[in-house]
Amino acid sequence: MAELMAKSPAHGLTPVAVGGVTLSEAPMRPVWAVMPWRGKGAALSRALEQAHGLGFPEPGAMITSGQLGIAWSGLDQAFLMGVEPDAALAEHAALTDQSDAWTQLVLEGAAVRDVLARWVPVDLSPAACPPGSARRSLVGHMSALILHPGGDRFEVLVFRSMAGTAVHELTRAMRAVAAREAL
Amino acid sequence: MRYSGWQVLAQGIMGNRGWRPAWRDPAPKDAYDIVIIGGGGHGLATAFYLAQEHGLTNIAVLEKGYLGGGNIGRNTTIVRANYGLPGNSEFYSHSLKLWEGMEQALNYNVMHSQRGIINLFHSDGQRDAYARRGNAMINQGDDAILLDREGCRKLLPYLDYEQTRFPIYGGLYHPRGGTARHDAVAWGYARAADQRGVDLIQNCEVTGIDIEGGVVKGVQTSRGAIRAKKVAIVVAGRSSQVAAMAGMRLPIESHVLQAFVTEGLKPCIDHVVTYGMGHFYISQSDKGGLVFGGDLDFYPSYAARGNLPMAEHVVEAGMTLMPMIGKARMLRSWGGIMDMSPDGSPIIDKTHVEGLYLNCGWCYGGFKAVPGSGHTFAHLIATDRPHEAAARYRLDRFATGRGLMDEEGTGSQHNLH
Amino acid sequence: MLIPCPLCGARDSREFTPKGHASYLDRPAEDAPPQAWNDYLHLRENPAGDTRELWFHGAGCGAWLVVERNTVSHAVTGARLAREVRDAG
Amino acid sequence: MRVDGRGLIDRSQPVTFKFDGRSVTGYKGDTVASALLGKGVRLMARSFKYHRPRGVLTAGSEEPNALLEVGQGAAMTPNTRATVQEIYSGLTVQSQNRIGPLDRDLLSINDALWPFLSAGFYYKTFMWPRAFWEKLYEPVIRRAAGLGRITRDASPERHEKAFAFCDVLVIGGGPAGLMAALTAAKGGADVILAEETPELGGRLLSDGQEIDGTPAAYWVEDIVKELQATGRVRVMTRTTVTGAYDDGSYGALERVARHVAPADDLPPECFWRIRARQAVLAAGAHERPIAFPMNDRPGIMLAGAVRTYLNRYGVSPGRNVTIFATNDDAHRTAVELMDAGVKVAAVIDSRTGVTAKGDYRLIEGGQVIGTKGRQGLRQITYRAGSRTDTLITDCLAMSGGWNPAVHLTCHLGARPVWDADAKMFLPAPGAVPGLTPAGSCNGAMSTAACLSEGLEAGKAALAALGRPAPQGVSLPEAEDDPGRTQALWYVEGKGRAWLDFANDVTTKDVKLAAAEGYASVEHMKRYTTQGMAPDQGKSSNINALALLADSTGRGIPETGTTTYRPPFIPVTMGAMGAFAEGHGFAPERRTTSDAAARGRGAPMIEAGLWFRPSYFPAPGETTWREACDREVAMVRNAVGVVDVSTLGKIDIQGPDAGAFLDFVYTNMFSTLKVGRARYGLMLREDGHVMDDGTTARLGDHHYVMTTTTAAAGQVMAHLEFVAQGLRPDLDVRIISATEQWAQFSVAGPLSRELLNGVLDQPIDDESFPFMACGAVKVHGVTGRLFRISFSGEHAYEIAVPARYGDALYRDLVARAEALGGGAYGMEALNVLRIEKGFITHSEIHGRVTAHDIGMQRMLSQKKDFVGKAAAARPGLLEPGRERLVGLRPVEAEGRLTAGARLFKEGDPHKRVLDQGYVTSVGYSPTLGHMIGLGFLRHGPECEGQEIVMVDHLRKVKTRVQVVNPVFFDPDGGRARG
Repeated sequence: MAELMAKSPAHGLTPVAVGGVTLSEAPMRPVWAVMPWRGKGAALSRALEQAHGLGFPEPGAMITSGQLGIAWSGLDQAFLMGVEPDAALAEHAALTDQSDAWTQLVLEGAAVRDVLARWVPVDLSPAACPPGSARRSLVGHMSALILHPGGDRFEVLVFRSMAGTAVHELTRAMRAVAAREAL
Repeated sequence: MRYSGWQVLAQGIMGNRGWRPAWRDPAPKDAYDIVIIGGGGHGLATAFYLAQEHGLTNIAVLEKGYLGGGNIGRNTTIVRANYGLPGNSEFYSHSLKLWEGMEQALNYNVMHSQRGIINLFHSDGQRDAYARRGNAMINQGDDAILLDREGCRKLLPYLDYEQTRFPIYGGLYHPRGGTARHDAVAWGYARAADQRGVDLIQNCEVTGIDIEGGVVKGVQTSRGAIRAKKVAIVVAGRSSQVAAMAGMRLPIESHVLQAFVTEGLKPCIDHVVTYGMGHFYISQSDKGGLVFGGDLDFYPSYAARGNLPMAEHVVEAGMTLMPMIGKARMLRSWGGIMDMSPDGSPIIDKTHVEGLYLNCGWCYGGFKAVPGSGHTFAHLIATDRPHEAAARYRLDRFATGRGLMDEEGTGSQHNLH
Repeated sequence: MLIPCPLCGARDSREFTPKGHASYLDRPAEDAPPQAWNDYLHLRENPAGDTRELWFHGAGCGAWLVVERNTVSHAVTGARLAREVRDAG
Repeated sequence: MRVDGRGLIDRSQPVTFKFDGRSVTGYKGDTVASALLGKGVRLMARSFKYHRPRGVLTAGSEEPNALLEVGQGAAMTPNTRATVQEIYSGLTVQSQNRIGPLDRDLLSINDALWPFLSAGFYYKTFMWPRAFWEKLYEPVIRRAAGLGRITRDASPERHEKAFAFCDVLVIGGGPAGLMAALTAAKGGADVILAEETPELGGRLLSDGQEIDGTPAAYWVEDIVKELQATGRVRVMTRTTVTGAYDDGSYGALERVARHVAPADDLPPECFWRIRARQAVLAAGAHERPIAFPMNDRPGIMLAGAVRTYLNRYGVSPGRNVTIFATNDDAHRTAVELMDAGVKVAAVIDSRTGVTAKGDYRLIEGGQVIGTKGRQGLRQITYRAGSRTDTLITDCLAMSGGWNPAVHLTCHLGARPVWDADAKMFLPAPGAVPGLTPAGSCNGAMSTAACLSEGLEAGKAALAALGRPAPQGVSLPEAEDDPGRTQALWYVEGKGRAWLDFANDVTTKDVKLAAAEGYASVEHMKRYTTQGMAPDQGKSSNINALALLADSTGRGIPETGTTTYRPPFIPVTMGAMGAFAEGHGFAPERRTTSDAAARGRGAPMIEAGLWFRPSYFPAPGETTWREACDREVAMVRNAVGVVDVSTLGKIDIQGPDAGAFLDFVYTNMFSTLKVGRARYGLMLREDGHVMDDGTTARLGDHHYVMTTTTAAAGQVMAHLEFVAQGLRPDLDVRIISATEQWAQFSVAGPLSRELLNGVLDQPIDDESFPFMACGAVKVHGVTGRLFRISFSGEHAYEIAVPARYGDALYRDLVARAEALGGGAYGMEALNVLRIEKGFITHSEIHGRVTAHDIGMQRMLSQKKDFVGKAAAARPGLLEPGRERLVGLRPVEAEGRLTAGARLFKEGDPHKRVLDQGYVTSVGYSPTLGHMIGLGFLRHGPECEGQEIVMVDHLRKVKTRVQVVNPVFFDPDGGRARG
């Protein structure tokens, strides 16, 4: 039987490195939307804790544990990342596979906040966006989930179909920031 | 005093000392046959046509600020008759014809410039929708030409035909469309109405409408009570507040629409151009500024100012369509208060109060309607019968669903604009 | 303009779409008389002053909000989840 | 001329640039204006209307006269202030708005015609004959008007935009701004300090003053170090805050690299969106000219500007300077010039009882009443008491006092307040929430007062942030004499006296406006164009409204100001619209099959933000029609493959999912069996059709809805509104799954044969009947299969996780080709669906009802649903409405066009007789003629009739027959079979 080759959304577009900032695509991993049923938030959090060692995150937050993470991604919604959800969760939450729906772009480097400031209308300074933050916002005109695990690293999730635009726009910002630094 | 080239020459030689006021500054009388609330373009035009067409001159126009201080003085000056739906089609056709004789009728140069409007389209589906509209325009007796890409290139060589995000398939060209000098329209109607005996009363705010037994009796104002046999409300963005004085709730929401102008440039845009993939329209004023605008900010507002996101969006649309404008600088931005109706089309109708007439709902398209609105509203006020060109602008069409005119097809409810 | 999203905090209005007066939450019953539906769909107070309106945080958390705002000053004085406004009756 | 020992320019670095083709050498740190003045060049521009020779009036961004074109070719930028543009090696600038050389502009003929070009003259003439306006008058006026040029090419410049956030935004880096920033930062706030010029210091760099006993420039250096030491201050020089918006939002324009030669990747300008919790406005003040007769000659400039040229650039604008002033401040100019060794002819002060501040000739109670010098000032005439005399002078430094730069405080609609004592408009209290004005923009006219107000504003900002005032910020000592100013707005006399230099508005124009009844300040502005030029009247509005007040017998406060609106300085459109040029205007969405489709030579067309293949050209085909016809036949006879991933797919889950769908669709979904799909119709609440599509039930509590590509976003927002706003009682969760799945339609009689080659478990009619759906394994990958058809053929949609999309698409197409089929595109898809009478947004264009498209039976009577009540309005149910029909040409070769109108045979083609219109057309290779869908009054009742289709635009007139919209396989046997 033929085998279907998998392709990541930003296949062939990354990595890009300009002036101390690098843009790469994280390896594909399971991403599942976990959406608690009415009144089941607490129960879900316990079940998540039990099954995966992670609770349900507060709005704007991300919880990580080793290779696993769960990031708040909207009203009554979080993305469980790095693992297929335990079947027991279905009792407490709607589950939808989003593993292929997003490109996960990783920006790293000292000027990473300057690069993102070209496109993102939320404050990503360390004071406003501490390690462990998850922000739903825009990257230019694209809806995005922006994760900040810590340091000078940000993970930007945008829809798969827009991977090309996202890489292009972030690269342009990286170039402009680097050119300014050289001024 | 009649205006003419000779007059300009003669006055110039005599040191320009002989010019007379363009209008009087009368004190309000105790009573009028007709009181028009609102000294904007529509109100002034209504007064003029009542005098001109119906011989009614015992009229006061009450303006809470200065004449022409509302949307007539803050729009992007586009004049056109390129609507596709019955109701709008005949009305704007009628209005454009009045534009074409306006300067002679008013003896005032409003600089009506029929430089042509091109509505660009960017897909087969848009082309077909514009063709439907253009064919309706021709059936109405107006002019329309369907341009292909090469046709556009000839008229608009500065558009980006190669890199722009949504390629230019062509455009619907309306040669009789164009622009006019907006303030001059207000001033021209004001002067001509004044010359015919209409009292134009500035700094006079209406604070109440007197109604007895379902019949209008007059208005209360910041300058005293004024009796009137008929009262007409033509107050655009303030329609809800004034109508509330007569106990009415209107199908109107007031929104802000921004407009923009650049510093003066030598001629570079010779037509009015509209973009089909995001609201953006632009023309160049005779003075040289690029005058442009876009869509509503979408939140209701009486502040006559907007915010950056829509301003940026409008400029962005300009940048992808005609990147040359990136070299110009935005000089000024401002906002107008739009009386948005549910279906995007206006209302010219009687009300439940005898002798009280309503003209509102012009949304973001009231400028080109000024002569048509004044003319047909005057007809309604004078004869108590709707003018045939405005007969579909009924207040009850939302309740009945008959004759909705949702040109954009986005829905005839407020939250879908 | 900033909209104080109860979930995301104060956010630039560019992340939101305003969607008309909050009375749009008060949908009449199926069998309500036509006048009630006309009121609901078309007639508006359209206040020049304080108002309550719907904003959709479409480029954010996806919540529909009821925002208290002044249409003259643009001052925003509060925002709640539309769902909670409904639940509170 | 250059003055030794003065200025902040770097004299060790000469810089050569070109002005009107001539090489000019200045120094690093010079502006074009200072460099030209340094070489004795006074003539830099021509005025807007009269084309009078002009030099600089100011030394800042408010310059009304010296506007230049910078650069050449496609990158040329017009209307650039010579007073702002810094010089660099290789810079090319040229004067503008002239015909011929600058010193012999042919359009200066206008200056001789001035008596006929008075305010608003054009409203009174050019009306006859009517047709001449567009043909003659307007073109002539347009060519004469305007300022600089832009070429019609795109600029190669790539600007940028960015967002910034801070606790305190300090606008202006003069004494008040520096103190405010220092105080706020030392109090623990994160500060952005935005300064328009390249250096912090403001007027401290222009005026020879001392602070704490040291020259002010040294004090500035110390403060800047102190600011940096806090680690909390982001200094943004060359940055002008251009607008105040709601809730602490500000726009700002940074000239990132306008002072250096262009380089790749380096944005020339950046438009900032700054969000500040608090702000301090320390924007300073603009000096006011005096409108005396013939006050516009090159060499006549503001007294404060003369000091700036002297102390900042080491340039004296004249060798023999006269000062004409109404106030003490301008006397400093004389003192400074003399200190620098420049000759001062006299100080003419309009006041009496004034003492000279130095050893210069003081003429008290004097007014300048005339000037001479066509291309540059040579002589002035003044009157003092009863005496009239002349002075030879090449520079007249004038000062009518200072106007606080209140502009930003007015951007939210507040009006400034007139201070009758100080004779200035001041910011209204609380004008912009969170913004505190400080310094001379707030009327503080001494350095000490500016420093003090800055400190206090910094504290106020901290207090508003809930922070205590910091220790260790002390108020420095400085000059504390605000001086006295006499109100002198204009001087009567022979000849024109300019108010608005940029728009050539004179005192006569304002008087004329008042005489003609244009007496409101807004009428005056609009009638005369006062204040509407690129400088927006920064130096002229107050004089003009004072004159209007006098002319109408009102006071200044009753007259009021016009409205100050953003932007404070003109903003480069390329910066405000940065990133949008070319493809940047909107994201591009690409399907997983995009590369494969392009690889097959398919032209891609936009479908919303997506790209989809139009058709797949085969060898030998020369037109799209050939490809389209072949692809249609392929689907009808074998099997075709098309990517349908762009359609919206929405996961709807929950115990109440069925009830939810019943509410958003007109028809029932709670009764749908698991493993089945159903067509659904969705209305807006106004009773018109919003969208349609199939929804499949994957489990008891799990549906997946399909929307059209065009309406996917709208439907998603709508469902969220219903779930959160209208029916929060329902337990349902919604999420878009559009991007998760690559979904392909496999259509045609051989579709099942093809699929059984890729499915791990083969299917048949029994396991997978028409409208069935379910999970499948595709080459071992878990996917979904739906037996639905948009072509009328036996068809499926097969979905796999998007990572496999590219591979599966290539595999499906290859297998289709092996079966005599292949890939098909949008053109064929469109023909196939028209043959079946299936609608798209060409038909459901927003104004149609279910009744109009023949789906009134889908409006369930058993339940409430969105749009039900409004759809029952009588106007939406009238039989005479335009309703969906099929159209076929009476003659087989007859042409149909979408957008054409329909008429009864014999009727004139008038709007009142219009019967409807055509929405979709295509050539049906299956039927051998064109087919179309359209809307016709009374619709289906007219089936069988012959009518006329008229397309004026494409010059097509065709007799057509009204038919059922389903042209092909009307009983649907092929799809079910």
